[in-house]
Amino acid sequence: GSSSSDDSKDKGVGIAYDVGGRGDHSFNDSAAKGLDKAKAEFNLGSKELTAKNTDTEADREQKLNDLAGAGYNPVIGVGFAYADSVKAVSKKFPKTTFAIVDSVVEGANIDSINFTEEQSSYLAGVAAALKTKTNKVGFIGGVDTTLIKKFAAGYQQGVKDTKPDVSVDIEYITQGGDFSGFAKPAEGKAKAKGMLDRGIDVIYAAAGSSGSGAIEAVAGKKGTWAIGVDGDQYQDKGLAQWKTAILTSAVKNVDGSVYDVIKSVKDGKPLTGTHVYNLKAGGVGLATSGGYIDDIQAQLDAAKKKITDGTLTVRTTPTS
Amino acid sequence: MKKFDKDRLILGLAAPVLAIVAAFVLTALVLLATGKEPFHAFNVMFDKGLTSDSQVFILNKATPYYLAGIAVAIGFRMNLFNIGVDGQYRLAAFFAAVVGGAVNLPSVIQIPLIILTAMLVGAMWAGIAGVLKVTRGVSEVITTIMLNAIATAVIGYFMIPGRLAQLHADTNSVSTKEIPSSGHFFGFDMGTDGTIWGFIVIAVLVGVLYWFGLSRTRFGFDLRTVGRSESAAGASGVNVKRMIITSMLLSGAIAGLVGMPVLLNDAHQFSTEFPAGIGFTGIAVALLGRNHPIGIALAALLWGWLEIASSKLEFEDYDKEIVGVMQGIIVLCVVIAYEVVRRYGIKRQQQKVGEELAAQARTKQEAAA
Amino acid sequence: MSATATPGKTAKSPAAKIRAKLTFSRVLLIIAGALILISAVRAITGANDMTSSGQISGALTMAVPIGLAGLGGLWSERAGVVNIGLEGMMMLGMFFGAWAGWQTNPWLAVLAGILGGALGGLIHAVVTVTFGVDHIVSGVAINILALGTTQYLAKIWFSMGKAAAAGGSPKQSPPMDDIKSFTVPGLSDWMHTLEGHHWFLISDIAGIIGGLVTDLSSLTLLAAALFVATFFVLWRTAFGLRLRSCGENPIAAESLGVNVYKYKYLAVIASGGLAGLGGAFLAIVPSHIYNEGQTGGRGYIGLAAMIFGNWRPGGLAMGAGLFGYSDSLQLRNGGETVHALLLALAVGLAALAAWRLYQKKYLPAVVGGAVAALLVVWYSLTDTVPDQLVGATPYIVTLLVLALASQRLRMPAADGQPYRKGQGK
Amino acid sequence: MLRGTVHALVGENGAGKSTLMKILYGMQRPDEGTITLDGEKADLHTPADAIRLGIGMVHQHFMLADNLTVLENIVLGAEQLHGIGGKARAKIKELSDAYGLGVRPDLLVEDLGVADRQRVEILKVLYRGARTLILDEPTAVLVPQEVEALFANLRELKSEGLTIIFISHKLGEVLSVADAITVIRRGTTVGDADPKSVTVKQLAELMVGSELPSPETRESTVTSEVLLDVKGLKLAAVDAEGIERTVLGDVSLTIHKGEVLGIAGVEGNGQAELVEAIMGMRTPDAGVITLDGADISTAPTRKRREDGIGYIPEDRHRHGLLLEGTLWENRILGHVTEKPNSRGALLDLTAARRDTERIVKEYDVRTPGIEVTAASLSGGNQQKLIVGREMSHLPKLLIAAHPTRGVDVGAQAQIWDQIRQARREGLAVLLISADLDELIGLSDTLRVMYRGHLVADADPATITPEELGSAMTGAASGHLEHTDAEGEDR
Ligand SMILES: Nc1ncnc2c1ncn2[C@@H]1O[C@H](COP(=O)(O)OP(=O)(O)OP(=O)(O)O)[C@@H](O)[C@H]1O
Ligand SMILES: Nc1ncnc2c1ncn2[C@@H]1O[C@H](COP(=O)(O)OP(=O)(O)OP(=O)(O)O)[C@@H](O)[C@H]1O
Ligand SMILES: [Mg+2]
Ligand SMILES: [Mg+2]
Repeated sequence: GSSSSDDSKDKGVGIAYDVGGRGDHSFNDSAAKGLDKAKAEFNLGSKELTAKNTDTEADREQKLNDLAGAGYNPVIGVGFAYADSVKAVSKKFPKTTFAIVDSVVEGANIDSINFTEEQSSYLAGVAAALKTKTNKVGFIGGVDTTLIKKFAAGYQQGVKDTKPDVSVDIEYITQGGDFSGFAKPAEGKAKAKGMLDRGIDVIYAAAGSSGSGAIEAVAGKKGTWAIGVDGDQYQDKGLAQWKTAILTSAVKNVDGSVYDVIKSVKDGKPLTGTHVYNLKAGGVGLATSGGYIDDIQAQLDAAKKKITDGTLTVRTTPTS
Repeated sequence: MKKFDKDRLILGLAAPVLAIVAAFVLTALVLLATGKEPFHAFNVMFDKGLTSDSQVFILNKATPYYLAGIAVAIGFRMNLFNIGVDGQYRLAAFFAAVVGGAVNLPSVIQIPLIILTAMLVGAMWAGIAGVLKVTRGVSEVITTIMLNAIATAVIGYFMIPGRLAQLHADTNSVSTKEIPSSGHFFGFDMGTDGTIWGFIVIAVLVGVLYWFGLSRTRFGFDLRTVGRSESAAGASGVNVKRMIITSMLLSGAIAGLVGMPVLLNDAHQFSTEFPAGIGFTGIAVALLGRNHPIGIALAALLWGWLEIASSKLEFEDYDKEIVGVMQGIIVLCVVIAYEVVRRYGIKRQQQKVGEELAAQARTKQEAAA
Repeated sequence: MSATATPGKTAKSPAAKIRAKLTFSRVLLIIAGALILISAVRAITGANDMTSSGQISGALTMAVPIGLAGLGGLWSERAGVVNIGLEGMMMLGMFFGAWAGWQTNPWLAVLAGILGGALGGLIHAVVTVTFGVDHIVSGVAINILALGTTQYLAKIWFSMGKAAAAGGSPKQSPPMDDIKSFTVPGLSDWMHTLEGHHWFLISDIAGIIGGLVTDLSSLTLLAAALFVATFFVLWRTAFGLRLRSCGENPIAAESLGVNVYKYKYLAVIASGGLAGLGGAFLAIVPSHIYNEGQTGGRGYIGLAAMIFGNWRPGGLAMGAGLFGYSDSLQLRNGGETVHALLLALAVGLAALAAWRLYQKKYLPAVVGGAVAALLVVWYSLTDTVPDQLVGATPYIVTLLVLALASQRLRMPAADGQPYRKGQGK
Repeated sequence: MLRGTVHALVGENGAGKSTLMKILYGMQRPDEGTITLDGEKADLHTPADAIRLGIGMVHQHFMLADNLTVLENIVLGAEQLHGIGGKARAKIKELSDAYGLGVRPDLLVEDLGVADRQRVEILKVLYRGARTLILDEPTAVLVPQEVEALFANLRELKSEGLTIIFISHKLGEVLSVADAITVIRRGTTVGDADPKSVTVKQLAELMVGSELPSPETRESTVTSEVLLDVKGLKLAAVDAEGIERTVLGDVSLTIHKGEVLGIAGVEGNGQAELVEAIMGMRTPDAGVITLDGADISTAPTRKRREDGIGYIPEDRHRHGLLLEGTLWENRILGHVTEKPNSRGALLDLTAARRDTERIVKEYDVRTPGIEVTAASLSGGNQQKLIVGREMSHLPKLLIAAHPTRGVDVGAQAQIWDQIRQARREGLAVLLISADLDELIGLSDTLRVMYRGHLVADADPATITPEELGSAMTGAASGHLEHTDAEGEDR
């Protein structure tokens, strides 16, 4: 049986990724990056587990249970799917620090890590509005989840606030419960091509690996731009062929947040409660690799200032 | 004549045992070929995969697999391939969750209401395939595959805050309204090992009914007749078309139950995280269990064990994907072994019958002489 | 083999032999009719994407893997072996294609993809032909095995070492180079100009031709060639005759000295190779990578397309085209175009209903008419079709088409039946 | 066996004739023994080997692919000779004309009648230049006139120096066409016979080791009570191409209690469909079926069975048995709602098993027990089980389609006895058979079916198979009178 004892020696970091896991070129990868940094710095051990599509609540609890039970601390659940299981398991291991990304979970030993994706997306929208020549921009979401809608909403608002006459098309690759939309590059490409054919010349894709298809399509048409997501996709080796089409990326520093929580446990002052990694705190932002947005940096800074000083609140659901 | 029975039993057991042994050998070879140590891996699977908390996990996993296996097996018994159990149970669980979340009645009404809704929805979705097959001659294999995809779309359409779902701002998840506690199913508390879902009782009941219905009732006889020979069934007086629709409805109704253990014992709501793909597991489980209620149970447990074993393997730094390879090899080996054993059995019986008849004839002749 | 035992048919008089066959000219007529209908609907609704070159080109890209999978199904089923393992064989093709592709070049990816799929075909042949296991059972098992194997190997081969450095992960391979694609220089631009005018019929035809001559991948050309070659090989050569005889009456074939096992093996291996090529196409042309789950049920859709096409290459091409079209449609503009198509569908159904009425088949006529009326009502009350439904368009179309057409279809007589050498009476 | 002769092979059902020929044709491998052809030891592994050695075989059951053309069926496997195109077509025309076979290469085989198919089979063999022809029961489905035409073809072939091995159960035919006869029993040769000196009776005794039973009915038991009345039954079928054709055109018939109504007809003229319509397995377009005064036109098959129709199907493997089911399961088949098989909605397995034991004993089903699968029984024993099952429910009407097909003479006699016995007790029988002797011998009334119509009737007491045969080909209709002028019968 599992022992609920917390006294086994500290073995390092336990991390449970969402479907996709390390190497998804997206936010799981970003979490992995934070883990790697902390491991190198503090010379820690670690154990990484990854969810499957067919996983149930029981599987997720089992994973966290195994990690905590084996003495890993902190135990990090990457992705909102782990919300309930973190809540359940954290009670069994009061001395272990748990972290949950993209969700808010109450608990004395839980660090809830949240990002204001809508804020970075807003900046992406500003950049798009300033760069479009056809006054048509597009957004491709992998799946129409609440989280992805946050990206869409910020982007839409950023565009409209900058240039009200620019139209924003928001489309998703799959709907509802079908999460395959995050892993369909061919479909992402077809969707992007459809947008390009309609005269859209800036496309922001928040679609996991489907986004690479969209970026490729954009790279195939002169004078159009793609905006990446999560990590700095200009630096992504898998996208090196098309990186000159990547205007910027709306970065979400999951790595930083993961690093923070590991460090806090290492320092003996574990983080708990809700932590919002926002624009102000550098939790989200725009990547500047490639230098394609250097010319509009002033406008971007102005927008950023409005958000960080609180004069502008970005919506989290798109208006239709 | 008991002799033939015993032979059958031995032959029946020979196949899966043979297949599982072959699967382990092949898996070991794969592991070796990819530079991993197989014996430690098996050790982990058996040691860590069979601890008491793992046992609870396995039982809970196996419950929906079992129901899915039975749903598929009803079709198989009729020579119908209900590949659509997946769509049927998801759609059923969704609408059952909606209904369960919308009302708050005493448990004795609330729970049956939810279960019946699920069975009804599952049956209707499967029924479409049945009707299309009977009236338009469309292969159920194709229709059920299409219906799986369409079920996803239907759920997607309604799983939008404001339609039949709501948003949890905290956790960023979308789900149906939570089912009130009167709609929660009982469980067996195993202390630190967890809770065994009470729905396992229903699953066992379904298994018993499946066995009894098929082997002891007129209806079951008719159903098996159609599965063995449609033409003979027609000539014997079975309305084959009606039987196809009936069994599709039944299969769908049982499929409707697949999502219930998770819904009533665990999640209490249908969210985007609701497990998908159990219908396909059901196909493997039914094939493995040879459509026999006990066989399916063993297969479901085997599958549950492989799943827990996969996470234990991952913990020991093996690639948990090896379990997928293993599952594939097991199914492939099992279907081959069954067929080989079946043919061998028939041939052997024919030979034996021939020998016995010859012996009888000889003794008769001798007696006459 | 009682099926061959007695001819259960009444001898027909020669006069009864005028067949309502789908001749080439008839097919052309139907295509022309559909084109005019679509053009008209496009002109009325202004849903210009219906026949835009982008839409057509996208449809082609989506259709090719489906068509290749279907072609695989055709080879196999013409030899009497049902192949529901196409999906798994596509996975293998995609995986091995990408594996070879990122390390070498796309043409070796093509080869590796074909070989990978053929390996799946070989397994299916061993299980169904040699061991005599039910074809669907074997196919399902192969799909499970292919999924497990590709996931495991991807984890080992793509997420470590050099592959990881080149952008690989457990779910993805590192990208490979582009394969050559063609654009017919003058024609493409001219068509594009014509298309821009949105003239009735002319712009539609220009859009279609434009879509077919712009940015055409060499693999698409290869796929087209394979369709022609399949027709030629299966219907115009001795080899093809023998292969088809194994699907129609293997015992008769055996009695004439045809090695049925050999042909079944060859057909099923070829089937796997074609499906593998379809999978490799996915990895090479639209995405440059192996991506877990990217086959997305195309193997099954290919099978449906083949049934829709009545087990013939021409029909299959139309079926695959239809699925590719609706796939591309839902990916491009979604709602509005599908919305416009509702009108086209309504008109088509109404015409069909009228034809049924003329034939004095009242029930189908009434049902068809009623559905058409409903569609018109739906069309006029809404502006767009919900995204979720648009996503399901290819599947709904498949169901509708099969429900309408299935009774005119004729599969090979011994398709899916077990065959043992020497079992004939 | 000598070149340029017709050598007949006779023997009981299951004696091993077909098996021997399959070995000769390379389709099965012998355990031991040798085959010598033209002085050389022949090693036959596959039909391809046999074909190469000039052996051709027309199988007992047609070996044709319905959905391929005649040409494709013929050239299949022999494409290296003349290709699959124009040259092959010309060659087929040439052969067809030379032997007067009248084969048209571009028709689909499914559009051909039985006799045409038979000719395609022969042409297939000739096309390969076979010098040794094996014909396994080629006449089973032919009417006498067609048999004559076939024999004319055979004599022609013989005169060209071909060797023909001819298998038939119709001993008269054998004597008329064969130059030499070999009799086999239980897989071994029991003797040779000279067709010039041996009689049918002697030959039969040689075959079975006992006297040949006759299906003759002794006394009439026909009553005046109508049991089955079929009026105006019509059925049209639409084939794959959407062409509508008549399968049953206005069929009416009446069977009284204690009467056996025999229907003669070449297979495929609607007999099977008539039976299926009466059984409720097919829905006719028009017509009324009355059983013992009750209209059962729309009743489902099960109801009709419960009301007292027993059914011995033409194809026992397709319609009569669950091959992989045990004997007792097969005993339940078709009577699952009746005693002793079930009580209410539940099966009564004990009673069903017990009754199966009884049937096995009473009907002399040779089996070691009732737990074995039906597939492991020989054809005759399977048929006895079916007969026993149907008779156990005391039917009012028995529909017997080819009840003795593929059954050896011993079992044949037994089945005939049972039918006669039940008929005496008031059973009405609808008998369909291709065996004209059986038909004439058992029936009280005879009708002839041709192209979906009952075109003629005859008195079984006087009619000869030849006369019946002419009506079966459509050459005669109305009431058939026996004329002594026809000359002596074989
Ligand atoms: N033109 C020809 N003339 C004479 N004999 C030929 C000719 N072509 C082939 N053969 C011989 O006929 C035999 C059968 O050839 P066939 O083409 O049927 O073989 P195969 O295709 O390899 O076998 P199968 O297809 O039956 O498995 C072989 O022995 C071959 O050598
Ligand atoms: N390989 C085999 N091993 C054992 N028994 C066999 C084998 N093949 C056939 N038999 C049996 O041998 C017997 C001979 O069958 P065969 O078909 O040759 O008879 P037949 O003389 O042609 O009879 P019929 O007149 O019915 O055509 C049958 O009982 C058959 O089941
Ligand atoms: Mg025989
Ligand atoms: Mg025979």
